[in-house]
Amino acid sequence: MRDLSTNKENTWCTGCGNFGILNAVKKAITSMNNDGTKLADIAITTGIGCHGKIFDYLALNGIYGLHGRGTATASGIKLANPKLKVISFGGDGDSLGEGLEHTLFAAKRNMDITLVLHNNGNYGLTTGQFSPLSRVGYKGLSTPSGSIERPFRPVPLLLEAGATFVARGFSAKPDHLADLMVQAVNHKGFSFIEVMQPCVSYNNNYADLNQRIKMMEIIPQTCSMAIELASNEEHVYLGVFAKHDYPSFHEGLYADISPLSIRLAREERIALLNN
Amino acid sequence: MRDLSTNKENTWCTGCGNFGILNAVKKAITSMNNDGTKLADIAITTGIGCHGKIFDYLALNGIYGLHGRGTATASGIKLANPKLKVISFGGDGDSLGEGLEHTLFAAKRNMDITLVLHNNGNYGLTTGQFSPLSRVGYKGLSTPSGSIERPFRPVPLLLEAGATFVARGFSAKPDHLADLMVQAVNHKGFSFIEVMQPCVSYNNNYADLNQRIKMMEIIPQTCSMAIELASNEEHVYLGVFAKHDYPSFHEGLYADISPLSIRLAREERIALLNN
Amino acid sequence: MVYSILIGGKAGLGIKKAAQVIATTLLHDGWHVFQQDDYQSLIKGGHNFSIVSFGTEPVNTGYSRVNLIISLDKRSATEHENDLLDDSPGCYHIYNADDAPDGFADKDGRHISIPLDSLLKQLSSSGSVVSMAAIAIAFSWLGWDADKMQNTIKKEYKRDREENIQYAIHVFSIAVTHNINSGLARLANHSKPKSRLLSGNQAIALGAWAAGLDFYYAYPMTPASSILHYLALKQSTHHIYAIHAESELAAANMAIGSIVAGAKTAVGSSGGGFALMQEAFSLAGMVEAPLLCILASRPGPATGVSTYTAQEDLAFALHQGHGEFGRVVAAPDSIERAYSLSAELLCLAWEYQSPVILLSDKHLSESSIDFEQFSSVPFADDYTIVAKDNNDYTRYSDTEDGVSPLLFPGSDNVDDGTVIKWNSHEHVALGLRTDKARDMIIQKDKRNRKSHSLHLATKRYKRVNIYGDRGTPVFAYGSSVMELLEARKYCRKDFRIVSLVYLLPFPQDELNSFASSKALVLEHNSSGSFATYLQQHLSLEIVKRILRYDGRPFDPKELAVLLEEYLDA
Amino acid sequence: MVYSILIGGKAGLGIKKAAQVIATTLLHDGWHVFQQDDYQSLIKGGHNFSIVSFGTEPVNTGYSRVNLIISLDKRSATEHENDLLDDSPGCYHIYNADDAPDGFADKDGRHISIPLDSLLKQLSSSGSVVSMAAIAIAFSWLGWDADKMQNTIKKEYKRDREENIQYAIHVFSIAVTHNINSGLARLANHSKPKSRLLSGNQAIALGAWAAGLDFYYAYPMTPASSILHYLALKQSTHHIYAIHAESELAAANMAIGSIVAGAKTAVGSSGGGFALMQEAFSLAGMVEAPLLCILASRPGPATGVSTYTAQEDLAFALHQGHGEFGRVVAAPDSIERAYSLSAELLCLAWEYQSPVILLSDKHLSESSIDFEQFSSVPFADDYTIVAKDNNDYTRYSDTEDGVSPLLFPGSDNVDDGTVIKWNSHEHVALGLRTDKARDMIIQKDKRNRKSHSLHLATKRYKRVNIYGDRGTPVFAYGSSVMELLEARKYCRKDFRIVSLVYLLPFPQDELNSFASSKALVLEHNSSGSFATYLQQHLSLEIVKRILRYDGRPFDPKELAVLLEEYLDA
Ligand SMILES: Cc1ncc(C[n+]2csc(CCOP(=O)(O)OP(=O)(O)O)c2C)c(N)n1
Ligand SMILES: Cc1ncc(C[n+]2csc(CCOP(=O)(O)OP(=O)(O)O)c2C)c(N)n1
Ligand code: SF4
Ligand code: SF4
Ligand SMILES: [Mg+2]
Ligand SMILES: [Mg+2]
Repeated sequence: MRDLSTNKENTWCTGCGNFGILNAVKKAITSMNNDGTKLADIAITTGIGCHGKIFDYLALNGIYGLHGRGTATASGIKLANPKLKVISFGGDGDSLGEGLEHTLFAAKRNMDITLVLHNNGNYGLTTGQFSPLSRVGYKGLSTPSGSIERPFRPVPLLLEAGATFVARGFSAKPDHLADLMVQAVNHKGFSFIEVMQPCVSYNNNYADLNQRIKMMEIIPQTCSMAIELASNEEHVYLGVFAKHDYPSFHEGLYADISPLSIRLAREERIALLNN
Repeated sequence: MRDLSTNKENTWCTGCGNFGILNAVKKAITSMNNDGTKLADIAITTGIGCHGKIFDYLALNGIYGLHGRGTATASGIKLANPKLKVISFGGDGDSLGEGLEHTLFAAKRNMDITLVLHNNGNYGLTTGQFSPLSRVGYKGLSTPSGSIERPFRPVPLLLEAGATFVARGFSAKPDHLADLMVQAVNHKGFSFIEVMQPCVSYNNNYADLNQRIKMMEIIPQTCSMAIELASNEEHVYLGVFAKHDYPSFHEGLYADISPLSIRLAREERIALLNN
Repeated sequence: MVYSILIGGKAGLGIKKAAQVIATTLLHDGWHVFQQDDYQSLIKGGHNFSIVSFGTEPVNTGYSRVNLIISLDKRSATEHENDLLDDSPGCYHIYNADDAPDGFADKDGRHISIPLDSLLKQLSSSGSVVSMAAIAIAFSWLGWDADKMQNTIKKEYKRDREENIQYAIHVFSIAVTHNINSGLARLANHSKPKSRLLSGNQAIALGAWAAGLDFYYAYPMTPASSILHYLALKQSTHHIYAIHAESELAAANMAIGSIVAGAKTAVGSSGGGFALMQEAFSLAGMVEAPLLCILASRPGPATGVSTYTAQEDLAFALHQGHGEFGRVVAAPDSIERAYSLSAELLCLAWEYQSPVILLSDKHLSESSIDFEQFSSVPFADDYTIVAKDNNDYTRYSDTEDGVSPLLFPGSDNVDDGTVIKWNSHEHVALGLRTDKARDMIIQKDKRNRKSHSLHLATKRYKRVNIYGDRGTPVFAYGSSVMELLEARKYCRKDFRIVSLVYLLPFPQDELNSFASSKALVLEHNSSGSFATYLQQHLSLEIVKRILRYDGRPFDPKELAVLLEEYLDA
Repeated sequence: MVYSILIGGKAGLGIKKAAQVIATTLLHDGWHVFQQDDYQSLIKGGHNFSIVSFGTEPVNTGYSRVNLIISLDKRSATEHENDLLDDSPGCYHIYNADDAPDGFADKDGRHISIPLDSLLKQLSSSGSVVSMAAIAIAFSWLGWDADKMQNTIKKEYKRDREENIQYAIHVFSIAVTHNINSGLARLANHSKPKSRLLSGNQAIALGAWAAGLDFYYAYPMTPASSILHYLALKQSTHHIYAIHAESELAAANMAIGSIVAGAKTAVGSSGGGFALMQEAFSLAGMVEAPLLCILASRPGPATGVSTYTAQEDLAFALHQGHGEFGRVVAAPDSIERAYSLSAELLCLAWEYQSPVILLSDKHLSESSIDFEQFSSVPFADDYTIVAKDNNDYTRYSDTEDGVSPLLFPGSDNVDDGTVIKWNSHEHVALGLRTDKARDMIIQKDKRNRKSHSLHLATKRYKRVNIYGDRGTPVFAYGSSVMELLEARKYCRKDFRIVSLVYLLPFPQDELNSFASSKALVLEHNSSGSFATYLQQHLSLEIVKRILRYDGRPFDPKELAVLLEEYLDA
């Protein structure tokens, strides 16, 4: 397989959790490629934020779109060409703030794409403001006396919205994360991975996370068990919280047809119109 | 108390559930007024849709804003003058489609406003397209072969987002609904009422609802019980699903100060600047 | 001669449909027709009315003073009491005796009442078929027979067929006794059974589709919604996918995603929804996405007046989206032109990888005409066959005309060596982000050259229509041109209609000859933004800006009177 | 004479802060200063640099060719190697011996290396205080003593105080041995301890606040974010509430909600975020909400180049929002003017219940100058005292100047009999929705009259600044004016700077005298949108459009050379 790197200078802070995510992606893609997925059949989308820079560091097709709209562009790509494996990288500000609506609707539709959420608990790129996942009391430039909003709980929220594959990984466990990514991408339907990602500059929770993580060996049997584990205050559970089968949106729309492959030709169109 | 009606011609379809909601609002306001709430201290906001027309039929202060932004304008009103009781009327397309983000963030912040969701399972005003709450298979003009999306579950979704008062009423039970409204408005924090509202033109589920409704006498003890009741397939439970205490956003922001009442005068401002 | 029928009554009674049935029957008989619908933002009740105007020549807009009024309720009888033409014979106002205004009576033998509701009750019907009365009355007035009426109803109405027919026959027979036959002869040898009624939005939808459209993303908003509805219906036959997204922001960003994957894609909305697409519109400019945007206007600002017409969004369309990037803005001046223009714009978008805007308005989008034949229109290249070895491919290669070759992930000519990267940041040729001064200049220059190429390319199409060959030029665009065309039939003074179909780039070549002329301008807004735009490019002496901003189209004869006044001035 | 110090190195080292400390010390000594910061969209690493230019006269923009360069790393040494002025004595490039480019050596006695990292390691520090070296070197170059340096560091840095000082003293002593004293004398009797460093965004924030601002809603976006950050810090002292909303759409709609409740409210963003506010901006037009919008531009389209400067959004600002409604667009041409303009705009917005746009750009918003005294600025009426009996109150009463009285729910002068209704639909005076033709005309006319009143009212402020009294007019707005003012110091040919502070309404009266003149135009974009706008209103003969679109401000001397060339042409 060819190199997945680009010649773009990496501008993440030394020690940033994004490096681990990048590694995991490369591992996951390599493994999928070994299993027969062509690189040409992968497309990525990103939001804007530190997380979004992963676009520039991956020699993969795709679009570095607008802040918050990554799952929308990903959905559009998938619908036009269902053969593509579409992976969207989002930030917590990006996918659960500005773009919350698209994230939840992609889940609701069971759109067959994967959202990798870089949960660093703040807006890294714009200098550390609080995010929808920041804890109460988080001090950032827009909340100098501490945030007064409770964070969303991404795993339960996405489950409630309709995601059919929900998992959590940790940027410091790239092998585990890579494995989750492969599972997520191969899952038919909307897959969501919350990645716990320390931000060394504004929210360095590496040590804390490292000590609180706990691996789940099996998928919790019920949704309420999944929610309980996901929102456990003591431990940060990693692994797959839920996975179930449900038809994905594009199948509902056009079954196993690939829309661009059955396009009518110019003359056919005019003929049909005048019919 | 003065009349709450306006001289605006009512243009809801005969038999529309919105009439019941309007009645309930008038009852609720009357009761609150009897209990000492001044009409001058109430403000309403609405989205755009059949539900939004309630704005024109109520002689109450407020703003008939943009489609989907009702909770955002309501939040802005509340923050500027916390003395006001702010009630927002939203449609299912409005508050859970176009404006989903604002709805969930108002809940997350525990903004001290009330959202009355007119759940008629479709976009009434724009001629019956499917909505985020339409069932799979719903046929509307944009989904002529039936919707392929699963509906959101508003009660669990709002609970997950952080609403501290969550209830469900029925437009055909205006007394019960009025009572829920009074409770909701008096609740300190974000209160949400899903109102089951038949749309006689596009989604006439009156008979079905009427037969499936079941009153809850008490608030379910746990959140998971609440969710189970709210999403019960057989019965449509009415009543309060959850109510808990949590500081509301404006209290977190400025405690019990009223921001406009402590405005600095012109000279004070210049003096402070040159200090 | 043009004749008009107006049907008025409550929303929810099927008035528009009845008018469509009448219009369709007329056009099959060889008449040219124009149907326009005046409705409010409500589902049942209120007051709606539809007008069908028809003649032996093409009819370009509807008439509000008419030959036949059918009032299904009291409100209609009152509102339209004065809308009967008084200079023509055979004009009647048939109103509902059971729901008539107090003291409303047949003053002059032209106001005739029929007890439409009680007739209906006699048949113990549900009441939803009262619009059949309109069909019956119109057929009787047109001198058509009951058989034709029965066949028509059978063909056009699937539900309550028997009830409908029974009621219609009943009303028809009463109408006949009133002897309201207009005396209009059936057109000899002009039967056009292949003709069909086509609305502006259908024309827009089909034009884009004929040029290769694959996907349409939208969130419903009047008066653009019917594009979504129409295309959604065509999925299985036309292989077009119309997606109702969670919001306009979603629609526009999903659309750009589909374009990245190689699909011909359009979005559509009215002003408010289009305002929500502006960040994505700017994205299309930066990533060079050929996004066809349909902007169907209604009176603004904000929610405005949802079901009426206006031309308030010209400046908005010309300057939308933050930052600098090229675009084309064009407005069809007829329903036929909407079809071809929509195709042209999709092609321009793809050839020059740029966003384009088709600007319409409620009057054009939602009115209908007779339409016979879909002409062959330009077809957008699918760009799937490019150089074989794509391993050095760069999305934004710096070319002379500014157009960089397109490749799509997952398509047959793309292999694992190719990397296709689109980027909303300023970027280098490969599509990676940059903030370097030199790179910024290269790509901005490239895009500017492309925009120039795009603008030049518009010259291959008919950008300006000039109707007439003498007299003062009257400038207009969009549905205002339709009004002028129809008004010209009644104007004793010569004038030329100068219709700008392409608005951006400004069609300077075609218009230079008008420099320094005295001119009139007609538009549906209160600021005269089109006149201002014209004056920025042409040194016109605008004698009068005819501005209408009450949401209603002009009656052509009324407009003719106005024009004569100003042409004399 | 103007002198400049450049500090370059990796992001995250505190370079901007070090420059601020130097600038602040300079201004307390009586110097006029200008600080500008060039940084990338990253948090640590990359290459940032800050420039402090100072002189005895006001300095209007920074210089990129400088007297002292302090390079903290290799990249800075390379990038700025040629940025040293060669025509002035006492110019030095001090670079880090431990992180220097290969073969980089002191060619001419002006490039001097100090082992900044190893000195730091000797003190076994964390390394985050390397920017202290910049302060030490600058102080030494400025001829200031170690005591002053110690006191300054003590005052300005809260953390790692001891380490900082120890390191600074170390570096200072080495710098002194290199004898790099610039020979700049301390300004006699010009000490201005009350002077402070003020950025454009701070000026904007404080101007609006001085005029009565209560709430600010935003979603962070460079280069507007620092308004949010700054105001958030001021909550307890200034009683201003700065809310970071979930999106720009939320911010704008929340803002309008707060206005409905009577709060003076502003929003701010850059182009992409402002694009997302467009539906709400149009809402402000319809409901007549006095919304102050701050639009701080960066290169576009789309995400563009997030941390650099541009003036690409003029047409966007002028024509934003669907539908027709009045507005004011104005751009400060200096940081001082940003303060007063922001106040003026808030007042105009409230007096005429209209949205207004303050257009800025990264260079103006994020650069800083010395600022001594906050002048008294206009103050926005709080409209709480209106007629006693408000029971006949109608929100949109039809008045001669188009301005309808305001009342706010919950305020003291409002009782239960009052009904205050704002409406995004077209409405009647009471604020109830309408779709009637007559009502539409009434309210549109009212709003148009109001817009006219608003436009007239702008005349009470200084809409145009003309600097100089002879020579070719050079037109500009925003930070381009700052560049011209500084360039004028070096230009041997006379020219006048014509600075449009108010852009909409076009300040025709003030500019008529320039009709038919030859002129130059300077702006930071590639399309010349400002020049185009000027030509739409004035028959100028534009000899040259000086367009820069690489995101960087001009060096004033470089610009002077360009100007001379074009002034000669
Ligand atoms: C419409 C819009 N608003 C604001 C911004 C500015 N912006 C860029 S990234 C960002 C937030 C980043 O936070 P997050 O999504 O959590 O990403 P992170 O940097 O933490 O990875 C913001 C507000 C933007 N690019 N576009
Ligand atoms: C930005 C925007 N997009 C679209 C519309 C058109 N629109 C008006 S109401 C509506 C949907 C109404 O559905 P819902 O919110 O469920 O209200 P209902 O009519 O069912 O009460 C839409 C799409 C609009 N007014 N604004
Ligand atoms: S700011 Fe945080 S998230 Fe961004 S690159 Fe640095 S460490 Fe990573
Ligand atoms: S369309 Fe439905 S929701 Fe709207 S007024 Fe009619 S019945 Fe009510
Ligand atoms: Mg983040
Ligand atoms: Mg609804």
